[in-house]
Amino acid sequence: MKDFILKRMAAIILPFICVYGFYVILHGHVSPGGSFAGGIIVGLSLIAYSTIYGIAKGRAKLPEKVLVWTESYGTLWYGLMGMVGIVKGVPFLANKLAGVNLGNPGTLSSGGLISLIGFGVGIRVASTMVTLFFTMMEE
Amino acid sequence: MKELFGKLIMNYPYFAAAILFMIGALTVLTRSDLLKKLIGINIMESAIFLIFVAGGNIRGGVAPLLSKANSGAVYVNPLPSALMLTGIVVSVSVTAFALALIVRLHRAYGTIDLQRIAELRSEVAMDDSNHHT
Amino acid sequence: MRIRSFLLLLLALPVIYGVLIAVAELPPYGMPDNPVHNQVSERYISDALDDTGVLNMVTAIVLDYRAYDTMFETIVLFTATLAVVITLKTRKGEGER
Amino acid sequence: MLSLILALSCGMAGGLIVAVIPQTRSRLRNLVVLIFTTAGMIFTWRVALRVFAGENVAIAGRIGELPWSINPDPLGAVFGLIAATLWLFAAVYSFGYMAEKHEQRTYYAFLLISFSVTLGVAFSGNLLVLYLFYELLTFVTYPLVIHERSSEAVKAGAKYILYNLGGASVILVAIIITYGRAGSLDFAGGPILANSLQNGLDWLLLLFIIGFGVKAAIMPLHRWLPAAMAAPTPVSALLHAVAVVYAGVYGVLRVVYSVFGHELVGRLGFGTILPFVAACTIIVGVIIAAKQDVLKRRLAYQTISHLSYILLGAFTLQPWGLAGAMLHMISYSTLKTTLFFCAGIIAEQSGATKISKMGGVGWLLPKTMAVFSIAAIGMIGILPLNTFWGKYYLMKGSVAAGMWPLALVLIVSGIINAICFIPVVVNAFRGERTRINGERGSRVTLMLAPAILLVIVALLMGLFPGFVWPGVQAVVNWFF
Amino acid sequence: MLLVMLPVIPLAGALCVLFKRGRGINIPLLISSVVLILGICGLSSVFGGTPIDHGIPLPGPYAPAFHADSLSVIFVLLAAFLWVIVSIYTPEYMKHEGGSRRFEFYALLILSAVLGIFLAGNLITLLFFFELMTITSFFWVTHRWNQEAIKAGYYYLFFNIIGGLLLGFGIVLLDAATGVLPDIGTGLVTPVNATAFGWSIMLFVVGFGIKAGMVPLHLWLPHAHSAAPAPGSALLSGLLIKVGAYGLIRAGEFAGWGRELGSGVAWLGPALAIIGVITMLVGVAAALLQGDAKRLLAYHSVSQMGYIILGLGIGLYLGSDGSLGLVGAIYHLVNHALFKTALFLGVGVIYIHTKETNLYKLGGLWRRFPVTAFLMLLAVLGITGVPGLNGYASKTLLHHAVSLAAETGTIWSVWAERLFLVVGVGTAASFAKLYYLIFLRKPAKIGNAPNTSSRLEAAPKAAMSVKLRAGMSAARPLVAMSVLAAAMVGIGLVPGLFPSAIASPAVQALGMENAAASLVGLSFWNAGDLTGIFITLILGILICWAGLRSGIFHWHPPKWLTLEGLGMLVGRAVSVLLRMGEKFYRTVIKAVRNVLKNSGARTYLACRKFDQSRSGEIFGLKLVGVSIDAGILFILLALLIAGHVMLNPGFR
Amino acid sequence: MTATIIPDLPVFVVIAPLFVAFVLPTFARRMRLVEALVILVGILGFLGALYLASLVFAQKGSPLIYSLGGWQAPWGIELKAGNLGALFLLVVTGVSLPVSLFAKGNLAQEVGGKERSARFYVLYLLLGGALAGMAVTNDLFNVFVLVEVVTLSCCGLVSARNHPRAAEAAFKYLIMATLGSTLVMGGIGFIYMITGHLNMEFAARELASIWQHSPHVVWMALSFILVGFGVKAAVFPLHVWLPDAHSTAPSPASAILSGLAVKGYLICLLKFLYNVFGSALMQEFAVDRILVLAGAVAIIAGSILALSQDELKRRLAYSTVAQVGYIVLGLGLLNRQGLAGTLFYLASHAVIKSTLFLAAGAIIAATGKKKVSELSGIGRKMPLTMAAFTIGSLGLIGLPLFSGFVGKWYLLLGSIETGKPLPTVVVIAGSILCATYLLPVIRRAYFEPAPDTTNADWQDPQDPGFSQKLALILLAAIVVLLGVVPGPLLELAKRAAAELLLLQ
Repeated sequence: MKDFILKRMAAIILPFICVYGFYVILHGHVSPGGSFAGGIIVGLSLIAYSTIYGIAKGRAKLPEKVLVWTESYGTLWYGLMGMVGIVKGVPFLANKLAGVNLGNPGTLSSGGLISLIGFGVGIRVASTMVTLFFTMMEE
Repeated sequence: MKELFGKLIMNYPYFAAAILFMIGALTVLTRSDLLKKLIGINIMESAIFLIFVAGGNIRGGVAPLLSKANSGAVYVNPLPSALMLTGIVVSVSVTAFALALIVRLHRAYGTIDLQRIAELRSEVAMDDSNHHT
Repeated sequence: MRIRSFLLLLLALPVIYGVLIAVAELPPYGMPDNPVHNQVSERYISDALDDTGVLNMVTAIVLDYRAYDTMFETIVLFTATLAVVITLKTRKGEGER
Repeated sequence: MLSLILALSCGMAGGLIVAVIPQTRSRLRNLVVLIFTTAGMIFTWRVALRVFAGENVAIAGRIGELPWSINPDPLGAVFGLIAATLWLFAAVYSFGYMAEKHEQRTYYAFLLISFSVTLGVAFSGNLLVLYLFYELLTFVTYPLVIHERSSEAVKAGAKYILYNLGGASVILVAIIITYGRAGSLDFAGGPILANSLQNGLDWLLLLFIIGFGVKAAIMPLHRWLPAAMAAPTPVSALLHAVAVVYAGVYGVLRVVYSVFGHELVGRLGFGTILPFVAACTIIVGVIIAAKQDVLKRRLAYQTISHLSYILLGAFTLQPWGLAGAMLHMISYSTLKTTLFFCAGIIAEQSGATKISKMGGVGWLLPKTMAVFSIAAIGMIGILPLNTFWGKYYLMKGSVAAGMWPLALVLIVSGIINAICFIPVVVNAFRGERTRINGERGSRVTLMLAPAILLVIVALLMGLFPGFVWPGVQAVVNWFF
Repeated sequence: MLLVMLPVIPLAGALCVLFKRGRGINIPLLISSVVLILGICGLSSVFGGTPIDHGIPLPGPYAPAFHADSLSVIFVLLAAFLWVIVSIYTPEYMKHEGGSRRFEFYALLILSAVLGIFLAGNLITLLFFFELMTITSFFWVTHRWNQEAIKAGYYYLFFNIIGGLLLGFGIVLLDAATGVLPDIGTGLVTPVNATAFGWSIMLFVVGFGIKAGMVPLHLWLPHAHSAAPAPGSALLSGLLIKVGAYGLIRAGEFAGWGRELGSGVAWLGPALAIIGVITMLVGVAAALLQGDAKRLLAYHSVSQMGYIILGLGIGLYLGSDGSLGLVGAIYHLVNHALFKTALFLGVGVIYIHTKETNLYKLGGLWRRFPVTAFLMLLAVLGITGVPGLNGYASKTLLHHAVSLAAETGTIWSVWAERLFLVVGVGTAASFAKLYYLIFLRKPAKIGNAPNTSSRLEAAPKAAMSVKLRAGMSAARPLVAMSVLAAAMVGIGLVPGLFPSAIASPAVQALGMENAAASLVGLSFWNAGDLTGIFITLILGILICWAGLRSGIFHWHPPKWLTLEGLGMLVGRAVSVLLRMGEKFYRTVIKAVRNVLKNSGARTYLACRKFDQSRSGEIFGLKLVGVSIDAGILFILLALLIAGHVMLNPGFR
Repeated sequence: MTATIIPDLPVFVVIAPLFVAFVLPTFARRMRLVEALVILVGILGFLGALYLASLVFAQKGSPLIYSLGGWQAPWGIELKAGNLGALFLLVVTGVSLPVSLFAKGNLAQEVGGKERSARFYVLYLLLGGALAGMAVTNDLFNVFVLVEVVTLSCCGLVSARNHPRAAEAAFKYLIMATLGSTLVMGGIGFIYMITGHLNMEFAARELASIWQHSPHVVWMALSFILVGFGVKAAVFPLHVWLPDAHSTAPSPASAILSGLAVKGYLICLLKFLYNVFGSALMQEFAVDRILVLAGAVAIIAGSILALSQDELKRRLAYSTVAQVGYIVLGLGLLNRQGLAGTLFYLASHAVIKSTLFLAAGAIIAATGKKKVSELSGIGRKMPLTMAAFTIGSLGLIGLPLFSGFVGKWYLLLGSIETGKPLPTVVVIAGSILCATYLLPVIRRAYFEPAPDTTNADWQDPQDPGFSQKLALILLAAIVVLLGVVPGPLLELAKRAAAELLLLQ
């Protein structure tokens, strides 16, 4: 991948794609889309980066350890959010019942734990995508 | 019979899903390329997604997203969509894993054609016993 | 060959017939009085905002009402990742066993 | 209670001890075997005597909701006594026979373990325990059957396992049906099914008989027995002429008298057919036996025939018939074991296993052949030997049951038995006298002594049947 | 106590023989003498009418019991007497035959068994000794241990084992018929179940009949008696077959001597009588055709047992009037024992020196064996029933009984009387033949004899050259025979003594109250009987002459005509049947096995094929591995759906 | 702390292994810690399951209901720890603990490398958690998701062995299982479309009244689910993936796959059939007869196939096919005894098959011999391993005093109660066939002389290490224990059966 134009274009576009992905993740609860879609967009932006600039560079940006950690603790994050309910003495994965402030509907901070969970899931999906890509490409 | 066709036409998404399902099934059955098999399975899953999602639909309903534009409108059932979101992710996971296995098989046999693999394997089977230590 | 495909067709016919009957028997497409539009979906539509504080009902369901499913969904992803890794990541020198 | 537990555990404990004695320490092993067999026998006698005295010796419990109980009644005590006593003889015989043979450790370990299991069958107090030990018996005797490790033995073992497992499975079904019908499986307290509805009981009886009939070698189900003769001779003598097959017979007796009760069986359609099935086995078995050339096979088929004597007695549903069955059970076991012992000596000392090759063996092994011929006469069932008494009461029972043709069957069978064995004896003394004496050495002595002793016991029992009469009477009184 | 001791003493003797070293005292002679003396001293009191009983109280189902009444004492004394005689004779004979210790051992065992039988107090004890006798006497029969002897031994053993088994069954039936097994000597039995009782008596008749050589159960007898060594034959013929007769008398006792027979057993008298006549006839006819001295004698044993059975039958048939028959039977039994023993011993003497018993190879021996010839003559005359010898007396009694029966007018009894005479003629003829061929005719022309072989040809020559040995030992056989002859003559001269003094008390004890009375008016020396006997003798000699001339004595009846042949035919038929059965069985087993194997193999193959099929075709495309598996899945799904649609078209 | 945990126990049992699984990859190289955590969570899970079972046992009748997120039944997902759930939880935790103990021994050697074995453990824990989830879930779609987790982790476990064969087997497994789960999803879709509910109880309530209006849809749903779970649980003609997968997987994986994964699917099938459709509907649609037939065919064919295999693990794998037949047959008996027997049999088979696979794994690891015909004399060399194998075999054959017997007893009671001869005959024939394919192994191991030890090909094998021995001993002990004291577990099974059949 030594195409100069491609690299330059990517350098311009990819950050925006990435940011868009984060936007979709973060606004999953107020607009169409959601953490999965957003996470995949983020992941794709990273995959595109690696494709264009070479795997090694991509790897350098995202070392395996980071990926493993994101994945593991991203998944654990979900569980931990679920535990909030238990800590509060209500069932697992409780949101409203757990007494979390649901906030003002339509705003970014609304939905209590939902947005937090969604963020974690999004990150996780993104890292999964990248991991899958790297794993398959490295063979 | 006429009644049947009438109902079928009325339920055209389901009908389409059934056809999609069969296409997927035939693909799985008749293609010896592993990737194509995988695609066949995805088609089949899509058929099921279609049934689900179509089942939740209401003619003239709007997407289940609360907004001022939609006030007073009939929302379609959000549950199937939510379920299918999960289903799609599952499908993606399976596909990913299957792809990985295909890669692995390609590495081992140099082909992803099932028929070739079978032929290769029958050759391998001859000296299989001393393969393991 | 011909005969076999003919036989297959013969086998396929009742199946197709059966599938068609079943499909025809499904609740009519897009009708608001279908069984799926019962108190369950009604509550999702009407109370989601109160219950979860989000506008996107699908997200409400995915991440709150049925968050447990979604947790397992992420686990599926997690599993798939691990499976892929375990399938493909082999150190050199560790011979195939 | 303590005796009971000790009797049951002696074999098991001995077997385990033998299993850890090194392969080369054969003297020590023999000593252990002797001690535990003797101890087992003594405890069995103690149990049996207390049972005959009318005491209740029982242990019971539950597995889940299924009850189990070990509760010897006179029938079980008689069977236990037969087994325990003969075990000692067979063990001593084995010391001679197995000397210089391979895999002695396995052999003795399983011999002792199967001792326990056989006693378990005998002392079982309900169908479940009976089934348990019955099934176990198949497994623990399997190593003995394949002891030779030849392909023939392995095949025989497979046959053995298949037939016996099949039988046991059928029994299991029958037991379950019984349980479903009666809700109880205990032998104590009268026949289990006495108050059950009569419909379908015919088939239940048939199931039971088929199941136990496999071990008792009723005719179409007998084919494992001749095959199992691939085992070493003491095993054939003890297990396939006595312990294992008696387990089957014992099971049938249990079914007829403890599960159904003689009155109920008498009312069933199959109940009246069964004696004739047994009669067919008696005749056909002995006819086939007469055609065999290999001595052990001849003995095996003859075993098949004689087991049906016992069954016949049981199926007459008469006190006398039962008494005959018990007497035959006791007396036949002594003589058949002797015959097998002799066959073993002949095979070991002269190498002849086929009857046609036994010309002149009598000159080589005069004492053996003398013992053999006395036992052979016993097989016919005439007087100086104890088998007469069994036959006599069997005839009495069948006449009392109004089935005199069965008595004729016994007579015909006696004649064919004579045809089976007398030529063997006569042939053995054909040909030139040899100067060699094949009965020298401690090994032969160890083999010959049990045979001679058993024959003496048989003769004494023939002269004074009062020996065993209390036991027989106790059994009869228990069921009638 | 004596009753127990009598059988036990010979057993002890047998043990002595077993451990005897070298040639010492003649233990059998000693033992049998002791038995005889003890018997005479201790048991003669029973003739007074009070039987002796001795039971051994054992727990359990079986307590041995002993019983001696006058009948059994007759037999016991007879047995002991004969044993003494034969024991005198044996050592000399056995010197030539070999195996003397063996013979003596079994002789004592048999003596014990025989005494036991006669003294048995219940049927089980009787059976016990009966079987013991069967087994032990087998060793007599097979003493020579050659092909022929073993064959004879088989015949003997199998027939007698069957007899024993049938007796056992008879006992069982008797038990069933009466409820409590009656002891011996208790007399008439009143059965609860008449049918069973009848069958049990029938079985007794068959069982003892086999022992007694009753036609058609006699087949073993000629073989066995001719194969045994001479002293053995003598006792087998002289005494052991009498055990059968004894048993029949005891069976008759249960049925009821001197009474109208009960419903179950009314057939017994006529049946026995008819069988007796047939036995007489068959025996004598067969004897006439024999070329071997011992076989001839053996067949005569059959024939003479026929007399005895006839007497018993008539005794039973006539009820209270039948005492003549019974007395005659017992009388004849004793007499037959005497002369048949003498005859066998005589033939034995000849055999010792010539090694030959074929009549046609002997001849003119009276010169070499004058004493033997004389003693044999006495015995021959005795058996043919010449007045002045014992045979005449008993036959006369029997003849009277038969005539008495004939007066009832039933066809069988009339024919019995006629045939009685015919048999007498036949007896005379056959013994004329025997005596003529052995002693009187010119020394044998070799080559005249039928069935000659080179070995046998040489034998007589060598035998002739044997010199009569001098010394005491050689004289012992003659002493033995002389004693017998003396007894015969004695009885012949005082024919009335035995019936009135000994037989009639015995018979009375059995239930024939008027036995003594019926003998009162009887005269043995009446003209009718005497002329009859002479006519018989003359006819017999004529027939003998005619037979020897015409060679009819060499006639061998076709196989199917003889009983033995018939038996063989039946045996062959049975064996063919068995073989067919076996074939059928094998076929069935094979078929079952094949079906199982095939179906098992099919299933197995189908399963394996299903499992291993990794390629197939659909729509022209080759399917491999996963495709096939998926195909199965879809086909199954399709089948489920299609099946449902088919089965429930209008479900709702 | 306990006060808060107890009401949440049903969910804790599920998520505890999952949580551990999430964090394991981050310290994949520290094997000791990984193993310790796995075993710890195994013990905790087992204790939790025990406690839960005791709670359920004490409560008699009313199950523990747990509404996730506080959303009541028709809206949210509901966990229901009833008798059935408690039973299966016990089985899952009880079997997976010894298996993980066993895995500790030579897993790295078997899968090749520490990291790989850490990942193996992750998959293992995920599988365990998902199976536990299956035990308690009461929601249709949740079942689907769990099934997917199980499927993926199973395939992952199979492909953990680094061998093209394993990849191939995993691929086949994956394709077949995905087809199956697609069908299952379709079936769930049909049910959802005609009932509008995803909660099992609500769906069942709706279905009871609505099925007559759309019987064909119900039938479609039924057949989709039957075939879908059929292929996952390897019911006979659909078993084709199983022998490859189970015989090529690393031994602990084989054990857990044969012992538990298949059972999880069967439990799901059971829940669908009894909790959603209900026994009345099953009878109406002749599902019971189909099940009995399928079970019968599976028993016979599976046994025959097992008989024909020479490779030990393949033989055991086919034996699983046959044993699944028993359970499927039992599901079709539709009576209390039969169902209780089936459930108990399921439990006992889980234990027994794990024992057998582990023993086989130990033998293969020690000797490198995979074939039955090569195992002569191994009983003398590895006494404990073979003893465990023997106990397992006898249990599988159904000898009294071993757990298999109790299951078979009730299964037979049930089949006799149906009054039809087929199930009885087949169950009996199956156990005889079982003897014919397992006993030769034992005979060879004990009663045939070992080949010459000087032969370089045959390194003197020994019993495995302590933890593996402990695992084998534990499992064998459970086999015997369940045979001798089946009491509580049997009682649970009986109550579960009554509950499923709506009896009191």
